[in-house]
Amino acid sequence: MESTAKSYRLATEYVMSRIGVELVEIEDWNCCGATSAHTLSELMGIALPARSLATAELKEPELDIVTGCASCYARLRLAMHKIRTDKAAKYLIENVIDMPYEARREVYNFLDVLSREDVTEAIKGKIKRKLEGLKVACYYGCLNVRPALITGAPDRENPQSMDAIIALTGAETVDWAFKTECCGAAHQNDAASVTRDLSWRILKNAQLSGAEVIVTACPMCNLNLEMRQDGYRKNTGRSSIPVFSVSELLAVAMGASARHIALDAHHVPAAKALAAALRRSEGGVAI
Amino acid sequence: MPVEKSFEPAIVAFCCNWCTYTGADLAGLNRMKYPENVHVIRVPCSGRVNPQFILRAFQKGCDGVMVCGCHPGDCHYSTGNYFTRRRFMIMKRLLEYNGIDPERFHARWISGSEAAKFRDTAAEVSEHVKKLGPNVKYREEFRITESAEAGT
Amino acid sequence: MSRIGVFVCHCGTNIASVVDPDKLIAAARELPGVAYAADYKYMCSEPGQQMIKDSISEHGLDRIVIASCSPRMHETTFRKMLKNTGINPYMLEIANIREQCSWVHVDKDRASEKAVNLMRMAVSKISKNEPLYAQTIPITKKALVIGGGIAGIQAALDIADAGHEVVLLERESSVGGKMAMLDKTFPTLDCSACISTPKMVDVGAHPNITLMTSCEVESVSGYIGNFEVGIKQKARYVNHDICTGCGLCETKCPVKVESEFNLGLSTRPAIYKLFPQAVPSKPIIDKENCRLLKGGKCGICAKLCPLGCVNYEDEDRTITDNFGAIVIATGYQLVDWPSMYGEYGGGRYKDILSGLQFERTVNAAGPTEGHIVRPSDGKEPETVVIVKCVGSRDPNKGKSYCSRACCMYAAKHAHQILEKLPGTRVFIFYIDVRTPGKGYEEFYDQTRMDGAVYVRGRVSKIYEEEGQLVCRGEDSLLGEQVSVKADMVILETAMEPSPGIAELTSLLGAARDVNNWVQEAHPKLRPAETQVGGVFLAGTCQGPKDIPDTVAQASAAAAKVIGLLNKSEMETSPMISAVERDKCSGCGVCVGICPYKAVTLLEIDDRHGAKRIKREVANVNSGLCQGCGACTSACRTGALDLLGFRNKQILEEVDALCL
Amino acid sequence: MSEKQEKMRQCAEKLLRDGEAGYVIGWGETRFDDRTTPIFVEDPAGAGAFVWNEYAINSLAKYLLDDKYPDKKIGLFTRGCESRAINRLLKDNQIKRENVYLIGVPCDGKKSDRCTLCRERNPILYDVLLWTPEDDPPPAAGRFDRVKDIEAMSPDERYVYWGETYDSCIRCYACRNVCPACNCRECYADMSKTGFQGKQHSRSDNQIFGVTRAFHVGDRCIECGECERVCPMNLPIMGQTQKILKDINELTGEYECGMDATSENYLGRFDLDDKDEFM
Repeated sequence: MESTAKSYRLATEYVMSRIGVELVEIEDWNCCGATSAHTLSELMGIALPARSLATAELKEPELDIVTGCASCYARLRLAMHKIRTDKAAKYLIENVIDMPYEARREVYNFLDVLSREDVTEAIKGKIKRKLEGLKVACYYGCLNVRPALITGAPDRENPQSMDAIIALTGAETVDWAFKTECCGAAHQNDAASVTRDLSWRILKNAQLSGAEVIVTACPMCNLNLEMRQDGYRKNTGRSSIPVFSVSELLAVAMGASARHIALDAHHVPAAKALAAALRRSEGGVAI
Repeated sequence: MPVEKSFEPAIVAFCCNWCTYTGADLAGLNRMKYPENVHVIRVPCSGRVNPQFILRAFQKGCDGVMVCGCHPGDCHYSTGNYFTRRRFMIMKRLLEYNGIDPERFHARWISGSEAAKFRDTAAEVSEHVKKLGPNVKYREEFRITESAEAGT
Repeated sequence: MSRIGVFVCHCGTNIASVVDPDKLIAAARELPGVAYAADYKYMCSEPGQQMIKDSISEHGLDRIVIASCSPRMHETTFRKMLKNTGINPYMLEIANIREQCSWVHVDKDRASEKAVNLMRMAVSKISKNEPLYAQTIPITKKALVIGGGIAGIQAALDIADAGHEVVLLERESSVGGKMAMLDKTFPTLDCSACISTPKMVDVGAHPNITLMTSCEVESVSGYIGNFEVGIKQKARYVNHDICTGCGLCETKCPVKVESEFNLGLSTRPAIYKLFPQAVPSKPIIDKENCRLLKGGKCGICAKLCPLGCVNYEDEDRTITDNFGAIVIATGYQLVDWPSMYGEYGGGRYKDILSGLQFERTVNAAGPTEGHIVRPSDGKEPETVVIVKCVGSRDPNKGKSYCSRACCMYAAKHAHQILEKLPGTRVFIFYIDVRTPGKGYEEFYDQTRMDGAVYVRGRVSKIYEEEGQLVCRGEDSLLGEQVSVKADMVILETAMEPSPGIAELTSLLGAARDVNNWVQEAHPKLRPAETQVGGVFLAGTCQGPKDIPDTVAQASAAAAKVIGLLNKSEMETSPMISAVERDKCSGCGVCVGICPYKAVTLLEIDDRHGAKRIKREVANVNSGLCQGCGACTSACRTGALDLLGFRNKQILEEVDALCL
Repeated sequence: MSEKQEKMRQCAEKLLRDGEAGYVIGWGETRFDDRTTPIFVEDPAGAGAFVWNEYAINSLAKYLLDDKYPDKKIGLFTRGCESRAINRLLKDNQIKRENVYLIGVPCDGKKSDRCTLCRERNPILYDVLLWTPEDDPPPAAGRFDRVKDIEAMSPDERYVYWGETYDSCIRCYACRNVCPACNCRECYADMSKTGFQGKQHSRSDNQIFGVTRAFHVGDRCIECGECERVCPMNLPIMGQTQKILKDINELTGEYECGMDATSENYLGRFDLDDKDEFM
């Protein structure tokens, strides 16, 4: 969030401060192990996120936990679920992290928070300009919805929560088939071709379904979809497609300037698509 | 009261004809082994087991009592064992409240195919009851004297 | 004093090698009431039985204890044997010293000791036995068949041909069921309509069959031989007594709604026949969609009808009738795959058809007149993917069971596509190919020869791209991911019980299995009966099956019904609950506990001191009571007792063990 | 006090004079100042015998079973405890509602231990209410406090507790005779050949009686406390039926008997998802 997803962070902070939500960073948090740790050791894969959650429970016992990353969400949520349902696992984990953890508070992903009725209402009140006619493919990523037992997501194949949020900005969401397909995640490090194929497939279906831009809810997804576009263009002869985080679109609609949320930090030129949409709706307001 | 080392408890198991009795027969068919002290009384349904049978068994000198029937939902008579479940959830608590050791009375669901479960349950109950020694609670008095004598 | 005979069976060495028969005999002779004790190698054999019979007359025995194998094995054998002696068949107890003694114990002394205990328990119990006599109940010679699909049709025809009256009840406005929707039947490919419509016409015309369409079962009371069934005749709004089925009314109806029979692939008016060959061949009005019945202005059909059959005032009626036997033949429906398979688009893509929708498509009488075309654009497909086991064999998604008929109709669909559209590429994704049936494997082989490509693996995702359906999946034989761009996809979805089965079975008191299929009385030996006496099973209400199996089971159920109805009265088991009216205070706790509604409160005349009074007591219906005894344990006074398992008999067993 | 008493007498007199009731059951004076006795008044002129004071202790409802088939209605003064007993008898199909005329008399608590745990002073069921309902007092102790005390003991201690209790039992069956839930035509304990109940005066047979009685009435007990009041040996026997009630409360939630005449008894019905410990 500090480097490659800088614009995601800035935009999120912008949106949340506008609607009066205070985000508190968990003190001394650690990596959740993402998609790698649990393939090495199941216990490590749960203990890592459990440690961050236990710390949060200790320091901020009254606060729920929210994460903007699909992978973190899946791991944190699993740790919470495990602690609540498996006494033996709880005992083991508490021993490993050397901290008590009761999982009293919920773990949410960023979309859950944005979909809360009060939050949606607050956002509605802060929208200053519309991204009229911008065709958006909402990409949820696999781990924001899966596994269903852990996430409790109502629809794993065709979720709707982000579509509803994006609709607030005046943009038009397209019906497409790859909302929850895997982007390849950490395989970009060890098996780049796997990630490449997976990401390209997503980009292609979004474009064929009429999308002008893709919106994500995870820095990793964002990265994978964006970074592979040079090759994508050369290989498929298609044009590239800008990829935003959900916060960025909201921030822009709330009036944030490009500089405000570091829109220039994108690999694929991003500002242009938004500017076009803003022009359409407001007759030439610059971003 | 002194307890004989070789104390062999008397255990009675009320088994429904359609599930547990069949399961016990299957245990035989498969030549499974369990202690000799478990004696089955065949009843058509676990719902036929009147709680007063259990009291009588303890009074007459049984050291352990089992009531076994089909799993809930599998009753041959469709709903008999749902009543059994309620009845003995209450009865077991009442017996314990009156001082009967929890290990002396067991209710279990054992289906016609669960021969191994029948064997394991028989062995388990027998083992527990053996540890507890002869039952004196609720026993007719002259029988208490009798077994006390046998113990010395 | 009773004169008990004790007979110990060696069962070859099965018993005698562990349990010492001599010890049993010696112990038996010491027991009060035992007049004679003997052992033999095989008690159940002809000489063994003869030996018991001889001893009965020789020693004047009046009750018999046999220490042998499980009573579940030979109780009936020995009861039958006693029928021809002077002893009542219920003066018999069996000590199970094989399954529950010699086979499960090793230590010979202790096993023998236990065998003695078991024998003593049986001797004690039998001292309290009493002769029991079976009662007879009359039988109403009329059968009710619920469901007018091929199973119900077959069962009704068989019963009617045997000379008994049958009421065939169907929820829809026509009989025919799912078979009427099919195009051709595997493996012979004869046309489904050609073989089923004559049968439909037969049931419509049979003098012994009363056809009741647009009807549902509303209430059931009574018991085997004597059911009273309340049937709801839903309002048809067309007088079928005078309607000739000319069809004029259908032509001008302004309403167009999705046709149920064509599974949404075409439309129908609000006054309609289910399909052209419907039996009875007369229309009904669909009140949900009729403009006039919904409160609007119309009435065109009434004006058109030359005979004045249309009656918008028609109402639901309840008809009550009595039956001796009931056959459940309510069939199946296909699972609602869109709600289960989001990865297949969840119903968003028009060109994904269910197997049954494809049947309608390929059927010459269907919405496309048999042309295989895509619903989206009416074009013939060049590539078709068939996916099997959709909703079946998939406990995570749908049902864990195999839906049985899909392998064959998938092959049939492939064959039909290749036949009608030569050159089409057909891919069939499968888990296994199961073809257990006459000519089935050969048919599957032929389909592959025709050019269908079988890919072993599940389809993980179907999505639309550039006007085609991309089917992604695994070819588990290659170990690779594959992706097929198809123009049409056919999902061979699982069968599940038709809606309303839960309500119907609970009215009838019949059980259902974990998947909601109606439970047969025994999976192998009584496949066409339910546990409820007089209620039988036919076809797919019991589990997925194909047409030959359905018809076979229907005839089996019919044979059972005929067997029952051929008797003028029947014997019931005498081991049922009995009420001692003197003790009964009429509290009624037993009434709610009986699962068969066999116990009711009955008002009787009695005296209270010098006063003549009426008071209520429990009353057991011997036709309904199945002898579970649940009522007896709830009865505080012990006014209810179970014959054959009386309180005192069971307590004798308990006492004997503790002696 | 006397005003209420007067109302009762007037009501009874009118009922009898109008022929509405054949007789009225209430409380009457005895030779002792601190006792009343149930009386049955047929003559309108005798209605002056009814009293209402702090010694009107006996619950009257069970007397209805002595005259189950009356020619005329039976008038009955009905407080909370009587009305719950009547619901019990109605549910158990022992009396007919049209055979009784219930004169509702809200109770102010009487001088009896059984009234200290009372939670229903006002009649739930009546044909006429003679005066305004009383406030229910805060219970003196928790409903199941004493059951909890016994549960806290070890099995052996519990056996000794009940064993010693039943050692004192003289098997007079007064508890049964007064209990509205004990309404069998013939009690199992009076039968000689059932094998369910030994006749010896031994700890074993006494305890079997105690447990069996508890099980027979446990899910129907209205907690009126009459069984303990009439026990000549002062045995705490309602602790048995209350144990069952406590368990039912814990297994399926709020459960109280005699609050209406239609609810099915706990052991006379079931839920598919009842708690199950017998897996």
